[in-house]
Amino acid sequence: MARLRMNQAIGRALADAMDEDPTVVVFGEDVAAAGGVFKTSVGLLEAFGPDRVRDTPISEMAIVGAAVGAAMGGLRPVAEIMFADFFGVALDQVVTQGALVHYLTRGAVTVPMVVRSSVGAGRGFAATHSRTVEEWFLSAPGLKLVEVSGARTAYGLLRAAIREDGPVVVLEPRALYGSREEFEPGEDAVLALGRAEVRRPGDEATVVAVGQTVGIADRAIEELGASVELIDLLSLRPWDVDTVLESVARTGRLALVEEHPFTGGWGPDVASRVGQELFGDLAAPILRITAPDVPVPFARELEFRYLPSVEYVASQLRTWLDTGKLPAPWWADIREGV
Amino acid sequence: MARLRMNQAIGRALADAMDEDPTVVVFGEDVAAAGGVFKTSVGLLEAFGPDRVRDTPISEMAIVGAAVGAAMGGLRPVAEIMFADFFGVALDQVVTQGALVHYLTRGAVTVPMVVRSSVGAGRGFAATHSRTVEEWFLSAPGLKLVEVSGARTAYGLLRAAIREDGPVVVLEPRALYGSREEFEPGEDAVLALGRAEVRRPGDEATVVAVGQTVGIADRAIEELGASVELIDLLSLRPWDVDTVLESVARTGRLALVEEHPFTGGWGPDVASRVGQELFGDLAAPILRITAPDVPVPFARELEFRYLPSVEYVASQLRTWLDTGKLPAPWWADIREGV
Amino acid sequence: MAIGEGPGSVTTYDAKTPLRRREEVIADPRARLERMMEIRHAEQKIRELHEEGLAWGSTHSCDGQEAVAVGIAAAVPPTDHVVGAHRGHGLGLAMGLTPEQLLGETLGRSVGAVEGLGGSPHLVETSVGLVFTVTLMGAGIPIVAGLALAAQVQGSDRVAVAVFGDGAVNIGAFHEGLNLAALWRLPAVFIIENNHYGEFSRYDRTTTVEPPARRAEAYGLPWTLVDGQDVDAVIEAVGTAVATARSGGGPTLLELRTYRYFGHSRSDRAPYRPEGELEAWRARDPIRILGDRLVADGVVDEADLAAMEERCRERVEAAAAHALAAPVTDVTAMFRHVYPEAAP
Amino acid sequence: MAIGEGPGSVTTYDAKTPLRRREEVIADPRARLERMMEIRHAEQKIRELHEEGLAWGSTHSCDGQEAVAVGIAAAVPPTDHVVGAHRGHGLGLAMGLTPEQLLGETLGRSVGAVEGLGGSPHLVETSVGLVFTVTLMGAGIPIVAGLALAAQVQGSDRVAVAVFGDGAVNIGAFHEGLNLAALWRLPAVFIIENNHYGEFSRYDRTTTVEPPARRAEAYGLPWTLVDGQDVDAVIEAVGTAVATARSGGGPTLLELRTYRYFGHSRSDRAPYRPEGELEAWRARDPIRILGDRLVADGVVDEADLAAMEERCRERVEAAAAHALAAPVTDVTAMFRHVYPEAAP
Ligand SMILES: Cc1ncc(C[n+]2csc(CCOP(=O)(O)OP(=O)(O)O)c2C)c(N)n1
Ligand SMILES: Cc1ncc(C[n+]2csc(CCOP(=O)(O)OP(=O)(O)O)c2C)c(N)n1
Ligand SMILES: [Mg+2]
Ligand SMILES: [Mg+2]
Repeated sequence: MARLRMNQAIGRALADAMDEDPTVVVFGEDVAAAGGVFKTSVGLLEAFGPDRVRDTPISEMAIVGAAVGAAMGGLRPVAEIMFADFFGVALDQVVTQGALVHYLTRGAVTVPMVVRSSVGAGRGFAATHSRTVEEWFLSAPGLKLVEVSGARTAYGLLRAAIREDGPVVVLEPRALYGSREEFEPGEDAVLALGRAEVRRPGDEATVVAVGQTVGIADRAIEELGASVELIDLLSLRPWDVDTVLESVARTGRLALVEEHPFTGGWGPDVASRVGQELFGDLAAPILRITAPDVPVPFARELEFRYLPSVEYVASQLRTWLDTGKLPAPWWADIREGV
Repeated sequence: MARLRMNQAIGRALADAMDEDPTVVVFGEDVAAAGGVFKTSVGLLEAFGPDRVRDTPISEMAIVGAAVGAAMGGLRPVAEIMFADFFGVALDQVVTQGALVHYLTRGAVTVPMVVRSSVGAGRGFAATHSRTVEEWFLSAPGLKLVEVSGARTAYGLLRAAIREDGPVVVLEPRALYGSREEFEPGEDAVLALGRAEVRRPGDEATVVAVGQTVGIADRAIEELGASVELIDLLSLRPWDVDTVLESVARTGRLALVEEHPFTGGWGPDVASRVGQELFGDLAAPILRITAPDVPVPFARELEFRYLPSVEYVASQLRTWLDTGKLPAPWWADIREGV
Repeated sequence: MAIGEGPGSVTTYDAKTPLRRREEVIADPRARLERMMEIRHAEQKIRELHEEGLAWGSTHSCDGQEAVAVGIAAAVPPTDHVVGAHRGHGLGLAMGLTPEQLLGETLGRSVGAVEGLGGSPHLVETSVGLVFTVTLMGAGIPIVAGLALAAQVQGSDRVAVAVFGDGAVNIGAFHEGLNLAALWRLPAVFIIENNHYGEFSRYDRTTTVEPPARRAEAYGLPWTLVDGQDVDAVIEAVGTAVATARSGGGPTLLELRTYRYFGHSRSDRAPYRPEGELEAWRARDPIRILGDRLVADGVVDEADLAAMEERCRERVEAAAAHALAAPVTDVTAMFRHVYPEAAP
Repeated sequence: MAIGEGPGSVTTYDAKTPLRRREEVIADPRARLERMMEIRHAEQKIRELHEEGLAWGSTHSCDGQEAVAVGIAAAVPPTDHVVGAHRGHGLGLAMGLTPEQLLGETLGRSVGAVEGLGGSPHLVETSVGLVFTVTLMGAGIPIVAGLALAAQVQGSDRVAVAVFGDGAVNIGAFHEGLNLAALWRLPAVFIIENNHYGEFSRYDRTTTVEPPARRAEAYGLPWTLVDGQDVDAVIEAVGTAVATARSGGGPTLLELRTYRYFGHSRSDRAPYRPEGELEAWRARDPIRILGDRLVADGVVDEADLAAMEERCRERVEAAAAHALAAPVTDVTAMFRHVYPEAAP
C-alpha cells in the first residue's frame, strides 16, 4: 500500500504507464525539468529521458495538436494543459480534430492520446484560472471525458485513459493535488472508463458528485447522519447511466453536488436523463446543489462561499430530505448577475 | 412590409444599426468586399466605407480579440465567425476575456460587442463545419447567447444584441439563410434579449425549439393536428424560464426539439429546470427529440437522417402524446458510437 | 503503429490500387503528366455532378494547381505521412486515391474514400500516407509536428508533411506549430500552397510579409519560394526539404506559387480577380508546361498526349458511373468509427 | 466611450490619486526613482503578507523589473490605453494605482483595485488608462489591436499598448494580433517584457529566434531591443514607438530585457537558474542604475535616497495597515458587474 498525494499518484501512473509501454510520451509546459507546476510529473525526465518527457513552449494549440499527431503516428502521448480554462485556445484540436480523426478516416487511424488538465476553484487562482469547463467536451462525439476525485481514482483513470485507443480528456481538481489517499498502485488499481463508483451505500436518497465535490458530499452526508448513497460519477462522457439509475430507482431521490454554476456543466444531462427514465418514480424533485452563475471570485471568503461547502451541502440535503421540496440556493435573495 | 431572406434581414439589421449609431463597425473574413460568404453583409462596405466595414485575415482569435478591444475602446463591433465550429480556436476571447472584462474591471469597462456565427447541419458542410456548439457558451458568466430562427428574429435579435452593453453571441442556423419571411424592419421589429416567443398556442403539450428546429417543429405539429403550444426559445443565455414554465404548467407536458446530439446542448438545462420546478405536475416525462451522439455525416441522406425531420418529430410527438411514454429514438436499435 | 491498422474503408476496387498509382507518379514523368490531366478531368466531372444535382455540399476545385499536387506526391514516398487541407482533390488523386474514391466521396457513396461520411474535403488513404485532411485553417500544422514527433521518438526515418493554403499563414496554429517543429528539429516539411486567394481575398490583402514563406525566419527555419506550375521544380524543392528532414536537418517551410482557375467553391464566380490575372496564369498552365517539356525532350509526342487525355476522360467517366451505381452510404455508417472498437 | 463610464470601484482614497501619481512619474525623474523603490517595497510586503498567512492565492512579483514598469508609465500618457499581464504589480503602481489598491486586491479587500474580486494579477485603473489586465498568455495582444482599432475609427489620437512576457511570443494570439495590427496600421505598441523566463523555462529553450522581437519582421513591423534595467532607455524606446503609432506610423514591437529576482510565483525557488545569473543581474539593479545617475547628475544626494526609501517603506506599511483594516469584500460583490446594469 502506498499513501500518496494525488499529484504523486498521477506521477506514479505516468511512470508505470511509461514503464509498461515505450510508446507513452509526456509533454506540456514545464512538465519535464520542473516536474510540472503541480508536481504531477516529478522524476519522469530523469527516469525516461528527454525524448519521452518534454517541456513545450506556451502554445496550447501546438501541445494538443502535437498530441493528436503523435497519437496518429503510433505513440501514446499524455499532454498537459496546465489549467483547463486554457482549452479556450485549443479546443479545436481536442474536439474538432483529435476526436474526429477516427471517424473521418473510417477507422483507419486511431488517436490514443490523453490530455490532462487541472480544474476548479479553491486555490485563489481567480476568474480566468478556476473554472471546470466540462461542458466544452461533454458533447464531443469521439471523445471520452473523466474527472478524478483523489489519488486512487487519479491513478486508476489515468492509466485506463492511456490504454484507451481513442482520445480522453482527464480533468484533475487542482484543490486535491495535495490530498493523500492510501491505495496499492499497479494493475489492479486500473479503473474502467465509463464506470461510476458507489462511495457510500444508502437508501434514503442518491447523491451524485464529481471531482472535489465527492469529498465535500461525503462529509456532508456524514454530518447529516442520514442513509444517503453517494456515487462518484468519475466518467462524464460517457457517464454511467446504469449505476445511477439503479441507485435512484432504489432510493427514489436524486441530488447532484456540482462545482459548476447552475447553468450548464455535467449536472443538467444527468438530471434530465434520470428525470426521463424514472418519471413518476421519484419521491422529490431532483436537487442540484451548485455554484452560482457568476465568475469565480478571488477573495478567499468569496471563493469558499462560491464553492458548495460541506455545511451548505448538508443543509440543502437536510431541507430537501425533510420537506421533499427544493430549498432555495444561498444566493436566492441576492439580485443575481447585476 | 419587406419580404427578406434571412441573410438579407441580417444585412438590413447591420445597415440599420450602422445608420443609427456611428460606433457600429463590422469585420470578419470576407465580410466587406464580398459581402460575406453567406451574403449577410452585402452592400455595407459601399454604404459605410472601409473604416467601418473590414475584411480580416483568417485569424479567428484576432477577430474576436479585436472585437473585445474595440468594444472596450468605445465602438460597437459586430464580428463574424464564419462557422461556429471555428470558435474552437477563439473561445478564450469570447468567454475568458470578453465576457469577464466588465466583472474584472468592477463595471468600469463595458464590452458591447456582438459576435455572429453560422451554425448547424443541413448544407453538406460535414463533420467539422456543421455543429451547433451552444454548450461552449451556455455557462459563461457575463455572456448572452441567442439563436435566431428566421429573417424576422434574425433582424430583431441582432439589433437588440448590438444595443446591448455586454457581449452577445448570435447564432444563425445556416440552413435558413435563404429562407424568406415577411416583416417590417425598423424600431418595432427590435426584440428583447432573454425573451422566448410563443409561435403557436396549444393546450395538450408544450414544445420548445431553437433555430432551425422551430420551423421543423412547427410543421410537425401542423401535420400532427394536435393542440400543441410551440415556443421559440430565441435566447439561450439567459433563457426565458417564466414563459416556458407558464406554458408547461398549463399544458402539463414538455417536449424539446433540438438539433444538438442527445448529450449536451441547450436541452438538458431546460429539461432539468422544468423537471425541478414542475415536479409532480407533469403528465408525461419530458421528451427530448435530438440528433444522435455522432459527428455530422456528409452524405445527404445521412445528414438529413441525422437532423430531426418533420416526419420524425411528428412521429415522436404522436407516440408520446398517445402513450404518455417516451418513444425510442430512431437509432435505438443501432449499436451506437462504435 | 496506429495508422493503417484499422479496418479501413470498404471499397470495390483493389486495395493495392492507390499504392500502385502512387508508384507510377513517383517513377515516371509521363504518369505525372497523365495524373495531372486526370485531376483536371475529375474536377470538371465534379462540377458536372453538382450542376446535375447529383452531388451536393462543400467542394473545392483545384484546376490550375495540379503540379503542386503531383509534385508533392512524386517527391514524398508513400511511407511518409501527409496531412492535406480542404482543397485536396488533386493531392488525393496524385497521392494515389482512385477517381472512384474521390467521386464516391463527393457523391456520399459507400465507395468514397471515407464512405461518404466526410465529403470531398476529407480525403484520406492511409495506404499511401495521406493520413488525414484538415478543414480548419492551419489546424494540420501542429498535427504534422506531432506526426513528426512520433517518427523522431520512434527513431524512424519517416517524414511528416503538411500541405495548406496561403490563407492559413495568419492563424495561430501556424505560429505555434512551426515554432514547436523548429524547436524540436522535427522531421517535417510545411508546404504553403499559395494559390493567391483565401476565400475571396488575395493573400497580400491579409498577410503582412512578402513572400509569406519568409515567416520561416521567425522560427529560424529555412524557406524556399517555388514555381508551383512546374512539376519538376516542385519535385526538386519538396524532395530537398524531405531529404533534409529525413537526415535530421529539421523542418523547411516551402511556398509553392500557383493559381486556382475557378472560384473558392461552387457558388463563387470569383469577381474579385483583377482583369487578365486568370489569363496570365492560364498561359502558364502546369499541364501544358510539363506536356511541352516532355514533347521537347522526345519523351512523348502529340499522339501520346491525346491518348493520355482520352484515357483520363474514360477513367473519370467510368469512375463516375461506378460511383453513381454504388449504394448510398448506409445510415448505420454514421454510428461506426465514432470510437475505436474495444479490443475483443 | 465605454471606458471610465462605469460606476468604478469603491475606494476610500481619493479618486484623483492615481492620476496625480501618474503625473509625478511622467514629470519627474526623482518620482520615477521613488516609484521604483515603492514597487520593490510593495513586493516585499506582499511576500510578508503571504508568509503571515494574511494573503492567499495567485501572485507574481516583479522585483528587478521596476524600470520596465516605470519607464512605460512615464512614456505613455494616461489618456492612452494599456493592457497588462499577470506580473503586473509594478506596472500598476507605476501607472498610478495606490499601494492600497494593490495590497487591498492582494488581500481580497473592498479597497482593492477591483474590490478583491480579481486578485493581484488583475489590476485595473481606468482613470490612468490601465484598462485591463490579461492573465492568459498573449490574449491581450488582439485586444490591444481592437483598442487601437477603436482609436483609428474614432479618429482619436489615442494609442493602445500591450505589455506581456517573453512566454507569450509563442502563442497563437501573438501571431494573429500582430498581423492584424500591422495590416491595419493600427496605433498600437507591443511590448515584450523579457525577464528571461516563462514559469520555469528560459525563453531561449522555447523560442526559436533571437531576439524574440525579431518576429516583428514576420509582420513587416519595426522592432527594438531595449535595456530594460535603464528606465531612461525604456522611456526613450517606448516614447518613440508611441509617437510613431500616434502619428499614423503603425505598430512597433519592443523587447525590454530585464530579469525577475524571485521565482515565478510564491512557491517557486527558481532552482532552474544557472549559477551566478541572478547575481549578474542584481549588479545591474534598475533602482541602483537610476539612483547612481541622479546622484551623478546632482539631482539627488544620498540623503534624498534614504528619505525616499523611508517614505516608500512608510507608504507601503500604511497601505498594508489600511488594507488589512478595510472590510473583506462583501459576498454580494460577486453578483455585481457580471452584466452591465440595464439603462434605467
Ligand atoms: C479556422 C478557419 N477559419 C476559416 C475557415 C473557412 N475557410 C475555409 S477555406 C478558406 C480559405 C482558405 O484559403 P487558403 O488557405 O488560401 O486555401 P485555398 O482555399 O486557397 O486552397 C476559409 C477562410 C476555416 N475552414 N477554418
Ligand atoms: C494560455 C496560457 N498558457 C499558460 C499559462 C500559465 N502561465 C501563467 S504565467 C506563465 C509564464 C509566463 O511567462 P512570461 O510570459 O515570460 O511572463 P512572466 O511570468 O515571466 O512575467 C504561464 C505559462 C497561461 N496563463 N495562459
Ligand atoms: Mg489560397
Ligand atoms: Mg518571462
